[in-house]
Amino acid sequence: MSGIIELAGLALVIGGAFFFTAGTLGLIRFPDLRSRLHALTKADNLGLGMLLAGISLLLGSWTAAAILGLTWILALGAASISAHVLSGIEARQQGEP
Amino acid sequence: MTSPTEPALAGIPIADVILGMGVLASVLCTIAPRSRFAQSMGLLGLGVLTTLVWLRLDSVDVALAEASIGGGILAAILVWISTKAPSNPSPDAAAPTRWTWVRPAVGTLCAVTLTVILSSVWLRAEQALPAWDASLSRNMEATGVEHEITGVLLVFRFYDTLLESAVLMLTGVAVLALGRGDAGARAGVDVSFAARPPIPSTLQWFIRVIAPVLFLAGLWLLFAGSSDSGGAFQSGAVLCAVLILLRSAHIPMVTLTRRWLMPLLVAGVLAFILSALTHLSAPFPFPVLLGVEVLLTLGIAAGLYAIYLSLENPA
Amino acid sequence: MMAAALSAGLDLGAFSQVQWYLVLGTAIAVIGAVRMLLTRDLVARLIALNVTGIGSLMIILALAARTDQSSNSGAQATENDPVLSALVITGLVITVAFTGLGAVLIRRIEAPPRVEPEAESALDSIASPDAEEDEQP
Amino acid sequence: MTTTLTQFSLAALVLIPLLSSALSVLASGHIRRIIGVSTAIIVPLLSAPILVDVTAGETVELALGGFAPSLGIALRADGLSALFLGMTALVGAVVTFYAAARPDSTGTRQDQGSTVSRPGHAGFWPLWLGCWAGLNAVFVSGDLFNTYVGLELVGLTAVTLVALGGRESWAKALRYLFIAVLGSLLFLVGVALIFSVTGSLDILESGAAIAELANQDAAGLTPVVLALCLMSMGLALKLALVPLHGWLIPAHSSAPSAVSPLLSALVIKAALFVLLRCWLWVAGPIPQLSVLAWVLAGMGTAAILVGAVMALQQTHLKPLIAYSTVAQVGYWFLFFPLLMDPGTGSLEGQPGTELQDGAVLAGALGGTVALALGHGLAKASLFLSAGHLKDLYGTDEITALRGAGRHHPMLVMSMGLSAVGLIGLPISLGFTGKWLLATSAVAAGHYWMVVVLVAGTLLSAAYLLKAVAPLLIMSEDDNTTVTLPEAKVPTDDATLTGRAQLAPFVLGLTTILTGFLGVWFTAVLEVGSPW
Repeated sequence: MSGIIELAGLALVIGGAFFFTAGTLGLIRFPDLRSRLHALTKADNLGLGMLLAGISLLLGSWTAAAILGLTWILALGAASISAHVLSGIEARQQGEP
Repeated sequence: MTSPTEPALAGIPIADVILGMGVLASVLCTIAPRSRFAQSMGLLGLGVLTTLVWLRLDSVDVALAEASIGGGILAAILVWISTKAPSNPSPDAAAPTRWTWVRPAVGTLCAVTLTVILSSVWLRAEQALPAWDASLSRNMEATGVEHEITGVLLVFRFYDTLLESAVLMLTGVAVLALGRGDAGARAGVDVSFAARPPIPSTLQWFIRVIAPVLFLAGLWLLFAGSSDSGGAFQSGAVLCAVLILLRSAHIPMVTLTRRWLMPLLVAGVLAFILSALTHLSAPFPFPVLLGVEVLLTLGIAAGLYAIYLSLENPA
Repeated sequence: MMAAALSAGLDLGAFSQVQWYLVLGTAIAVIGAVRMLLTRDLVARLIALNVTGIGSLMIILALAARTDQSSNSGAQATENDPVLSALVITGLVITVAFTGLGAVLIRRIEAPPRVEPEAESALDSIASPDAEEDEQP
Repeated sequence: MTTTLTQFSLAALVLIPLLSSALSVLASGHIRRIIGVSTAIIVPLLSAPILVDVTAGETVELALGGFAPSLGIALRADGLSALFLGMTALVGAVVTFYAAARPDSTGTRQDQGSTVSRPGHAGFWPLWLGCWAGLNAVFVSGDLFNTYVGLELVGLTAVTLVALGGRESWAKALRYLFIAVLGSLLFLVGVALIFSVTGSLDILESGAAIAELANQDAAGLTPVVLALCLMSMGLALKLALVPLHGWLIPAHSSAPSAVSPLLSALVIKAALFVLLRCWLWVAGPIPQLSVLAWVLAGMGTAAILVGAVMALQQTHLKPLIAYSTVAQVGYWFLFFPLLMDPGTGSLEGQPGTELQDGAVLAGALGGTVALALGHGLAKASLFLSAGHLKDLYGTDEITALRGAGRHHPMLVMSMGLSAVGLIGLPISLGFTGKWLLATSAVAAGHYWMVVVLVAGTLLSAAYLLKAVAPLLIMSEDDNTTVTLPEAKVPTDDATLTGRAQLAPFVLGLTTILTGFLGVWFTAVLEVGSPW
C-alpha cells in the first residue's frame, strides 16, 4: 500500500515540476503581457497544487496536507490578484498613450 | 542533514553545488546592472535563494527570519527607493571615464585574489567544537522553553537580544527624527497623513480579506516559538507586513498610528530592561519571558513600520 | 599562485558541504565589499552592503552546521548549533535596521528640498519600472 | 547568588541609559532635557563603585542570567574598561549639561508646516542616551559577539546624530553609515574566524584557547592571524586610520556643535577599546602578528604626519580639529611593534634599569591609554568651544573670529588648555601618555618611536597655535577695534550661553589636572592585564 502512495506522490511531484517548466517557457516565449500572465498563473498554480499534493502524500500526515492546502489557497489568491492588477495597469496604459 | 547516500561531487552534495551556483549567479546579477530597479529585484531574488541555503544548512528559524525580514520588509524598502528614482541619473553613469572597463576589472581581480586567500585559510583551519554543547542541553530545562534557539535568544544570551531590540527601537526613533515635524513625542508620526498612492479596488478587497489570515499567521509564529521554530523577530516582521498592506489599502489607521506607534516602539525594550534589571543573575520565569516576547514582537513590528512610514513620505 | 592555493585547499580530504558554504559566504562577502567600495551610486552601495551582510551571515551559519557534521561521534545527529543560529538572526535584524536607515537617508537626500507632500499616483511609476520617470508629475 | 552593588552597577551602566533613552522617546522636548540631565548625573555615580573596586585590585565580573560565560554572556570590568568608563562618564556628563543648557546646539529641524529650518532637535536626546548605553556596553562586554552588537548600536546612533545637522549633513552621515557597517562586518567575520578556531565567544576563554594553541603548533595560528588582520582593518575603518580617514572630516565637522565632541572624543574610542581587547586579551603577543603590528605602526606614523599637514592647510576651525583627530589616532597605533618584542635588551649595561618583564608592556599600554583618554578630554573641550563660536557668530572661519578672546575669555582659555593637552605639553594627560610611551620605547630599543613622537608634538603645536592664536591677538596692523560678525544669539538667554561656556572650561581643566595621574594609570591597568 505505502509503495503505491509513494509512487503516486513522486508522480505528482514530477508532474508539478513539468507544469512549472511549461509556465516558465510560456513566460519567455509569449509576446505580450496578457498571454504571459495567462501562462504564468495557469501553469504555475496547477504545478504548485500538484507539487504540494505530492509532498503531502510523501509526508503522509494529514496536518501537513492541511497546512500545504492553506498555502496553496493563499498562493492562488495572491497570483490571481496580482495578475488582475498588472493587466489592469496595462489596460489603462494601453488606453492612455 | 546530508544523508551519505546523497549524490556528491568531491564530497559536496549536488543540490548544494547547484544552489551555490544559483546564489553566486543571483549575486552577480544583483551587483552588475546599473538601473536601480534591476538591482533591487536581483537582491530580492538573492533573498529567496539565501532562504533556501539556510534551509539546506538545516536551520528553519533563520530561514523564516530571512524570508520574513530579508525578503518581505526589504522588498517594501527597496520598492520605494528604486521606483522613486531621482531626476538626475546615478553618479556612476554621469562620469563615463575613458576606460570604463578598468573599474570592473580591478574589482574582479581584487575579489578573486581575496576570495582565494580567505578560503584557503578557511579550508586549512582545523575547526574546534563549541564548548557549550553539553552545558546547553543541561540548562535547557531551566529556561522553561523547549525550542533551543528561543531559549538561547531569550534566556542564555538575552543581553544580545536586548541590545539588538534597542538597535531596532533606535532605528525607528532615528528615521522618525529625520522626518519633518518638531521631533517631539510624535516626531514624524503626522507624516502618516500624507497622500497615499491609489490602488485598484480588487487589491483593496483582497488585502481586507487576507489581513486577518496573515495576522493570525504572525501570532501563530510568535507562540510557536516556544516549542518549534518561530519567535519574536519572525512574527514581528509578519505583523509589520500586515500593517504595510493595510496602509497601502487605505484602511484608516491614522489615529491608531498617532496614538500607538511610539508607545509600542518603546514598550518592548522598556519591559526587557526592567525584567533584566530585576533578574540579573537568575533566569527569567516563564510569564515574564512570554510578556517580554509579546511586547518585543509589537516593538519590532512598530520599528519596521516606522521605517516604512518615513520611506513612503520623506517629506 | 591561485591554482596552488586552491589545490592546497582541495586536497584537504573530502570537501564537505560546510566548507563549500564557507567558501561561498566568503566569496559573496568579498564581492559585496569590493562592489560597495568601487561604486558611487548610493542605492548600489546600499545593496552591495546588504550582499556583504548576507555573505558574512552565511559564514557564521556554515560554522553552525559544521558542529553537527564533524562531530561524527555518531551519538546523536544533533540539529545545528542553536547559539550560532541565534547570532545569525540577531545579525540579520541589525542588517535590516541599517538598510532601513540608509534607505531613509537616501530618500531624504534625493527628495527635492521643499516639495509639498507628493500627491501624484505612484501607481504609474510602479507600472513602468524601467523608465526612470521624473518625480514631478 | 545575590549580585553585589558593583555587579549591579556593571549591568546598570548599560541598562539605565537605555531605559532613559526609551523613556525620553515618549516625553516631549522639555522633559527630554530633564531625563538627559538626570541620566548624566546617575551614570558617573554608577561608574564610581566600579572604579573603586578596580583600583582596589579585583576585576568585577557578572555572569548574566546566572549562566557560565561560554553559554551565557559575562560582563567584565578590568583596569582598561574602568578607565574608559570613567572618561566616557565624565565627558558624556559635561557634554550633556552643555546640550541641556543650549538646546540650539543639538541640530536643526524643519517643522511640519514651515520649510525654514530652525536650530535645536529634540531627537538628539534618545539617540545620544542610546549611544551612551552602547559605549558602556562595549566597555563592559566580555563576549566578542556582544561587542559587535554594542559597536553596531554606537554606529547607528552616531550616524543619526550626524544626520541631525540638517540637509547638508545627510550625505555625509550616509557615507559614515557605509563605512561603519563595512567595518563592523569585517569585525564580525574576524569573530567567526576566532570562534571557529577556539570554539568559544568569550574573550578570556578564546584568549586562553589561542595561547594554548600557540605553544602547541604554530601552523594552527594562520586563521588567528587572518582574523586579527580582518578585525584590525574593520576597526581601523571605524577609527579612521590614515588611508581610511576620508569619511571622518565631513562627518565630524558638519555634525551639530553638541554632537561633534561626542563623535571625536567617545565614539571612536569604542573601536580603539575593542582593538586593544582583541590584540592583548584575545590574540596575545604571538610572533606571527609582528608583520601586522609593523603595518599598523606605519599607518599610525603616516596618520600623525598626514593629519598634521592637512590640518595646517585648514581655514575653518571644525575641519582643522577633525584633522587633528585623524593625527591623534596615529599615536594610538605606535605601540604595536613594542607589543611584539618588549625585550629590554638595550638596557643591560646601564645601572638601575632592571625592569621586570612586563614593565615595558605596562608602560606602553599605559602611555597609549593615557594618550587616548587625554585626547578624549581635550578634543571634547576643543570641539565644544569651536561649536559654541560657530553657533554664536555663524562661522568658524579663523580669520573672521579674530580677537574673539576679548568677548569670550573663558572659551578661548579652555581652547588653550585643550591645545596644551593635545600637544602634550607637561603636566597634561597627553604629556603623561607621551612620556610613558617614550620611556618604554627607549627601554625596548625602539628609538624610531621617540622621533615620531617629537615630530608629532611639533606639528600638533603648529596647527593648534594656528587655530588658537588669532582668537587672542587683536588686529595685527593697526589697533582699530576688531569687527566681529554680530552675535546671532538673542540677548535674553545670554546667561545660558554664558553658563554653557563652563563645560569646555571644566574639560580643559581636567586635561591638565589628570596629568598627575600617570602612576595611578599604570597601577589600574595592571588589574586584569593579560601579562
